[in-house]
Amino acid sequence: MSAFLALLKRDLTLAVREGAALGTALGFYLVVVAMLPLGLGPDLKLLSRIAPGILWIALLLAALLSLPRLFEADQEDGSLEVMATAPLALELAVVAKALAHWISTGIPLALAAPVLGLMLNLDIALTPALVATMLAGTPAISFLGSIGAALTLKARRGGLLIALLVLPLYIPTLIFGISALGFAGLGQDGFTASFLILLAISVASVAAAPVAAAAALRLQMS
Amino acid sequence: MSAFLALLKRDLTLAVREGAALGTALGFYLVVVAMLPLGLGPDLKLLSRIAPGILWIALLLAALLSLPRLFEADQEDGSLEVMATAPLALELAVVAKALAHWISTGIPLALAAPVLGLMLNLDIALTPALVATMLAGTPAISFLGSIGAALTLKARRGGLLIALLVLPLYIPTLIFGISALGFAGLGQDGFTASFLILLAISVASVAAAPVAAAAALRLQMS
Amino acid sequence: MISDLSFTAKAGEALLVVGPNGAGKTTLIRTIAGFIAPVAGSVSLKGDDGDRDIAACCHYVGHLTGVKANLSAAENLAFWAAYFDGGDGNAIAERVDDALAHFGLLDLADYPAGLLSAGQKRRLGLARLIVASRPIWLLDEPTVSLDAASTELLAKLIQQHLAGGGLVIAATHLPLGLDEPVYLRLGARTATPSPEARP
Amino acid sequence: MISDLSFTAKAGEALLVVGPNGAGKTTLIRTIAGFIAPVAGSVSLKGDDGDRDIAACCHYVGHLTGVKANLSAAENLAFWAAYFDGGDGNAIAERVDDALAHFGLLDLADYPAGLLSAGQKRRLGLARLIVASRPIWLLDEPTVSLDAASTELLAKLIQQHLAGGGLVIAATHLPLGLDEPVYLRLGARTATPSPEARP
Amino acid sequence: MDLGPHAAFIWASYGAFVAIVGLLIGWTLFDGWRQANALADAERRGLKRRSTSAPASDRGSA
Amino acid sequence: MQTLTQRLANPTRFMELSRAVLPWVAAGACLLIAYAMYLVFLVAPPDYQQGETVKIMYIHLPSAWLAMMGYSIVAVSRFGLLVFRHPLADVSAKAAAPIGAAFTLAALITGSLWGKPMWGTYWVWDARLTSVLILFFLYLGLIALRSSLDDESLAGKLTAVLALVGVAILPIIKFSVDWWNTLHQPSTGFTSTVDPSMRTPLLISAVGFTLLFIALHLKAMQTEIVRRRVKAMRMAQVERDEQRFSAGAE
Ligand code: HEM
Ligand SMILES: Nc1ncnc2c1ncn2[C@@H]1O[C@H](COP(=O)(O)OP(=O)(O)OP(=O)(O)O)[C@@H](O)[C@H]1O
Ligand SMILES: Nc1ncnc2c1ncn2[C@@H]1O[C@H](COP(=O)(O)OP(=O)(O)OP(=O)(O)O)[C@@H](O)[C@H]1O
Ligand SMILES: [Mg+2]
Ligand SMILES: [Mg+2]
Repeated sequence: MSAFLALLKRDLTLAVREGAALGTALGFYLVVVAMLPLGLGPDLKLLSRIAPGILWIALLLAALLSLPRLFEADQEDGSLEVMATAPLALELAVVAKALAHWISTGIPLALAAPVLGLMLNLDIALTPALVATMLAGTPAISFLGSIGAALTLKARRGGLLIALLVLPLYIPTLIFGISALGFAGLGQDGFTASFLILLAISVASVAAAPVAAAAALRLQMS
Repeated sequence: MSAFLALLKRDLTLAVREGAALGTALGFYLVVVAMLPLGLGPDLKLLSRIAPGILWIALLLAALLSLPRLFEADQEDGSLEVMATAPLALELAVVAKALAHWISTGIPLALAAPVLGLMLNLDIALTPALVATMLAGTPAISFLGSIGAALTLKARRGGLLIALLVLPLYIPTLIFGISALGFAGLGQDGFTASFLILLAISVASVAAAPVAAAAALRLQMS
Repeated sequence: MISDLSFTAKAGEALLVVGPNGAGKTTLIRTIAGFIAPVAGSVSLKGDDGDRDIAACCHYVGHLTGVKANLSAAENLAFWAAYFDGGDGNAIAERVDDALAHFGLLDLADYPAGLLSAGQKRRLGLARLIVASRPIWLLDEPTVSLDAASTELLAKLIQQHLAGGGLVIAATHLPLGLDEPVYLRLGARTATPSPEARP
Repeated sequence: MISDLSFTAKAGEALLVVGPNGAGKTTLIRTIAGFIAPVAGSVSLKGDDGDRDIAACCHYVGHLTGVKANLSAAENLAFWAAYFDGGDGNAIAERVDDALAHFGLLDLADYPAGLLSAGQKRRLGLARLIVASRPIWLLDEPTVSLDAASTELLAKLIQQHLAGGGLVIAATHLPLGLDEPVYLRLGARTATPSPEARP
Repeated sequence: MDLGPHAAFIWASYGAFVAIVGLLIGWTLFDGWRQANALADAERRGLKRRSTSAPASDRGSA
Repeated sequence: MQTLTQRLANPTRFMELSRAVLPWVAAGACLLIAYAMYLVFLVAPPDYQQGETVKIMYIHLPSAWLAMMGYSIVAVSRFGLLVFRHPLADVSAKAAAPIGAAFTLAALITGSLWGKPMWGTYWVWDARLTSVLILFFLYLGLIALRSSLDDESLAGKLTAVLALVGVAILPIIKFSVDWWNTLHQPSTGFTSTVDPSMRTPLLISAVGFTLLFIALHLKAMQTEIVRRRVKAMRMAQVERDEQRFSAGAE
């Protein structure tokens, strides 16, 4: 087994055994989505209109708040330093870890979205489009987020700070994710274009973010 | 100077000197409020309609995410244990600390709300009502939040877990805060009633939360 | 856990708790301070005016210093003075100056405590014993990271406190220059600590 | 900071870095491992096939064990084996078993590592040296929290490694039972560490 | 000066601009002044220390 | 022989030079800004389309330009820190961030106050406005990250990584109006085609505020250098005190 796969497998195993992390993220997603109708009143038309936006933003927040632990655990027990002396480039290690975060948090959150959509009276016909855009967009969330997680490894106030650093980077994903759903809802054919842009953003962040994150990690080891 | 005032003054001094904490919370508030219109599309009517809800929910999140540090700093440097052996009851110490949190975070966030309201095209005439309800409601946020902060003092994943524990407790505040604004917006006279309920919730949490938080702190010292 | 332990300490007396690592010295002192509820048994304080709550008239100095990096050394002490005993600003400032002087920190009074060295921070933490007067001092390894000079200062302080009728219970390996300390020896635990116990 | 230091270590040689606390032993080893960029000077490795990147052919064992509480002892080692050297499952399982056996952890192979005691965790961390073979070992106080028997196991391992032509650079106070170790003595710093320096 | 129907917006934007830039300038000057004071204080202490090179603490009771 | 940059990179040398230059820059800024305001309010004509609201342009445009210039300074300094390890580069970047953030805020506020009469709303979510807002967030992030780390040199390097990640925003702001169809004025080479009666005050105002930016930046850099010196001296004092104290006991 290659080093990359070994790390991916280890992080996924840990995510399964420490299931609480995913549970907390899903719980947070649920609570935030549930609060909005409370805040906005039970106007079903209004709710279904803003549902895509709300599902996306709550998903961003839930994924975001699970990011601080991405490198922290490995730093606390010393694994991170050992990894830095291994043949696998730290950049690739970051890719493996961010990928594991996507699989263990991004995908479950994306799959939970349609269920929560029901609470917001989201058109059921939109479900495939919703899940597809979220699956295409969440890699960007995990990978861009890895930059924030790496930068704030030694900072106090982890959670809030990561959010402030990373949310601006999420804005393109958010905009195209929601616009894709908007097109899908109106039956217009802009959907494919938006969806492809979303994919492109994800691919670009998979390529670029690990470099920045690995640089930040290295700086903090010295 | 009484012990209570001494603690209040110390926490406020620290909040001023470590101004970054407030800055981060305000920045997060701004970012989250700015993201919602991005997500919902630039329909100004829609925005101004849901603005109160958005301002409230984003404020809840911003205040919430600044809570993990409430007792953490005092625990890390040992102050918390020393306080527990001082004449001032730990309950009152919690009151002083939560009060300091309200003054240093709750009030600035409440005052920032009308400015952010402009971005959401909120009716300017609503500003006094907005600020008044938020000032009346934010004590509940700080005090109920202190329970979450105390409970998660030794847990990893502080941010997400606190949010999950405390957000449900915030729901009454949220509902009455927004309904007060709804009445104010329509010029109906339900405003006073909602506002008074909001005040009552705050008073009740100021009275009850410190007992729970202090108990949680004591348990974690042994 | 510690069991079968019973002792009395009188005013003016220093009780030095000694024993190997893991013997339960820290546990004992934290129990007296009231952080840990004893599984069986009790801690009681007999005063002239009936029994009093022990935690409310003791100073506890543990492994951490309780010093805020963003307050100046004087502000740190002034806070604890006000927090423990109250009093008006002038009286507090005087007590703070005394305490800083005793530990040789007067020159650094206005510096942020975060700038101080580990030893100076530790001394600042100990200066709390002076700014507010309490009859009972519970000290857990108070000499850790203190150099010889500071240890001497602390010993002098403890002697003064004892002479004034105070009571000191300290976990320490040094005799602290006391005339006739009472030793309380805790034995080593037979079993090794369970792996979960974080030191 | 350390300055004016120059040394060469040859294959088959053990270099023991000694010196008082704060002398810079940890700093030196971390510099060799590539974590800290030297302010001036360089670390170079001369191989048969030209110069190679030193960090890529060394094992670094620091103060932390790199052990995951929620993986079993065997899983922990299997991960590091695959991470360092790859190879198919059977070969890895064999190497893991060897390593566990050497450190007497075979019975605990399937226990979650979180349940092990501090010393056992430490041994598990050291077993990493066996599961993947690298010519250079950088050890920072490897004997901390090891009992006599385990220290001996480690010493034996180091001797084998040296006999096989490996190179060991270790910060330690014990001679590790080596025949003729080369000592590198670092002096104490004259100035006390700056207050910002967190150990 | 007649600024037309939208005078309020012009004044408001100039007002906001002056406020922001004014605060920025004020803060920059204040911070400079504060640090200069701190430097003067630190230098004074340094001088005093060098002149009175007494071995023992002058005020500490060691 | 030292190169010019090496000489400038020496903090003491920088202090001397900047002390000599700063008054002139500040005076130039004051004069040009005063002259520009005179032209704007007493000479320049109203626009035939926008009427008097075009007066907002004379502060909106310089703010917008300086917002971007500020970020460029931060990014270039940060790059200099990572690659050349100039200590002054860190000082420069740290000093520039709050100034850039202030001008970004000014651009946002003057822009939205212009938007209300021109577009009928304070804010629309179009590409240009949104990208400037993101720039503001980036500034906030830089400042927040910087201030949450105690270790000064680590903070400098980490902010460098963030600043370089964020550089992509500059071309987006610049070209957003060309790439996407938006409400905001496209960049039609406005500054060269417009009537001189409006161009002259705009240029003078832009140069004046740029000088102001430079003056503030120099002053903030000086302050930062002094702050570091104070910290070093205090740490030395702490150390001396510690040694004196231990010596006094023997
Ligand atoms: C909050 C709202 C606004 C923001 C953030 C904003 C931002 C900017 C920025 C960054 C530039 C510089 C672009 C460059 O140098 O290429 C610019 C230029 C400009 N803005 Fe705005 N703007 C806003 C609102 C407005 C409004 C309401 C108007 C007038 C209707 C306006 C008119 C202009 C003009 C005429 C230019 C010069 C374009 C050129 O270079 O040809 N802006 N704005
Ligand atoms: N939270 C805990 N749960 C279970 N056991 C604990 C806990 N905390 C401490 N112990 C165990 O209780 C015993 C007493 O520990 P204590 O810290 O009191 O020892 P000590 O005498 O202070 O040792 P040292 O000299 O190392 O400070 C130890 O064996 C320790 O492992
Ligand atoms: N990040 C840092 N910044 C500045 N100084 C540091 C830093 N880390 C360590 N130091 C200082 O460098 C010196 C060398 O420290 P190092 O940890 O290498 O010592 P050591 O020989 O390993 O000591 P020990 O025996 O206690 O492990 C110490 O004085 C320490 O305070
Ligand atoms: Mg102990
Ligand atoms: Mg060391």
